[in-house]
Amino acid sequence: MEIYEGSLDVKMIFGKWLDEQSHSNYGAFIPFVGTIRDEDDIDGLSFDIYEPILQKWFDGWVAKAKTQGAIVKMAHSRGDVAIHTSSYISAVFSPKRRIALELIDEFVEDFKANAPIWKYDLKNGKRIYAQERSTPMIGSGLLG
Amino acid sequence: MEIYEGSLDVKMIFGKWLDEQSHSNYGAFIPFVGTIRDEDDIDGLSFDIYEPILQKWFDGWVAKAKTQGAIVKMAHSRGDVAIHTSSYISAVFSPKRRIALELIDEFVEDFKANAPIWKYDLKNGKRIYAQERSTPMIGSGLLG
Amino acid sequence: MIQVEFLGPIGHSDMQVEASSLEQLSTILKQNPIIAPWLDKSAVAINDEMVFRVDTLLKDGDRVSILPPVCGG
Amino acid sequence: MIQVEFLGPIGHSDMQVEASSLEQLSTILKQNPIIAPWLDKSAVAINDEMVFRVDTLLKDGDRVSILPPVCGG
Repeated sequence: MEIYEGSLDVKMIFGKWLDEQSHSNYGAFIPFVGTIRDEDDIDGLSFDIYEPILQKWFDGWVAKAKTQGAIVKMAHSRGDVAIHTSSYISAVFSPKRRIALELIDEFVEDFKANAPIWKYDLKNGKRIYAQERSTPMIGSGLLG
Repeated sequence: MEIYEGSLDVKMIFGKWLDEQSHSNYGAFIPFVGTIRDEDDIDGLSFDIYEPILQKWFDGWVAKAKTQGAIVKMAHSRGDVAIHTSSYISAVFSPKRRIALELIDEFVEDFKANAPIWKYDLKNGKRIYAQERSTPMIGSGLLG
Repeated sequence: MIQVEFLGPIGHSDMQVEASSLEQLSTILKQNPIIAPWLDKSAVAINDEMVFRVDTLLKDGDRVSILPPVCGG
Repeated sequence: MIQVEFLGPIGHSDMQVEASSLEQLSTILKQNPIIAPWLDKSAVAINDEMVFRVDTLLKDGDRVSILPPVCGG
């Protein structure tokens, strides 16, 4: 798991992961690259991350992928990220394509729902919590 | 659609596609990279491609993706490709992640079943048709 | 004493609280007008482990994190 | 006259054939011991368009491709 300040250097990260696994004998490699869209007049997005729980969430996925002979990777931005640049990459390497296609889908969806990361719109110099696009984590409401 | 002689330069192709779409406002980019595994004592794989029908197959996918606001890309090797190098990359760019995750899965599976490409094992200096891993295309058996 | 921290957009500094269970902590936090509206939609971790039962006990020195709705990516 | 080409691993050079439908072409190709075993599992294109009906008619100058089982990637 890799956390970077600001926009991700997508080519560098992609190349690094490829090189790391160049002789691991995985037949399928599927990265998912998330890029900030120019919409709603934003200048970009900004992210808070709570790293200790993100690391545990990620470690759970490493263990889950391992049971299928696969590995997962993840990189995410902290702080401000301009439109048309990337804030998120996750990836699956696996021996066979079917497992890779299924894992990347589950991994990305679970990430959106349960990774402890908070998103803010950057607009007119303000940092506005993206409340309506945010999802309560599993088990929310315990103290409500 | 891009056909290359021998192994794909994965980083170059990935970087080129990223650069081409750097301001297209797609929020999700998912490449699928297929790499030759070291198995069954092969030295590599070799591919024949029938390009006119592959191009039509691909054009059909371009049109299908367009109806969902997405685009697809594809690169494949012709001829010999050594183990631990890549012979196939396909990719989807789309505004939103859900469409991208679904399209890459369908696109890759349809490619495996219906792209007019023939695979051979390279083994002890011989080029042996990978008969048992090959799939009859849709509509096969018309003349049988 | 336990420490309570409010993550992401909640915008409240850490609190030191006397509470021996999450139920007690809930009662205390509901009295704070900045924090109360977040409780229905926030998840809870104790010492960085997610917890799912309100009858979970707290011990001196525990650190409780309140995690509001997330949106990574 | 039509031209028939055998793609990928079939390993047979192109043929010139007199046939006015795929049915006729099928009858001719079944007589060739190299080609016959592939017919059950091969798809067919006429002038690079996939076809799905054996009653498809052929006209002079058509080019028929025989596509054996594929495995890209």
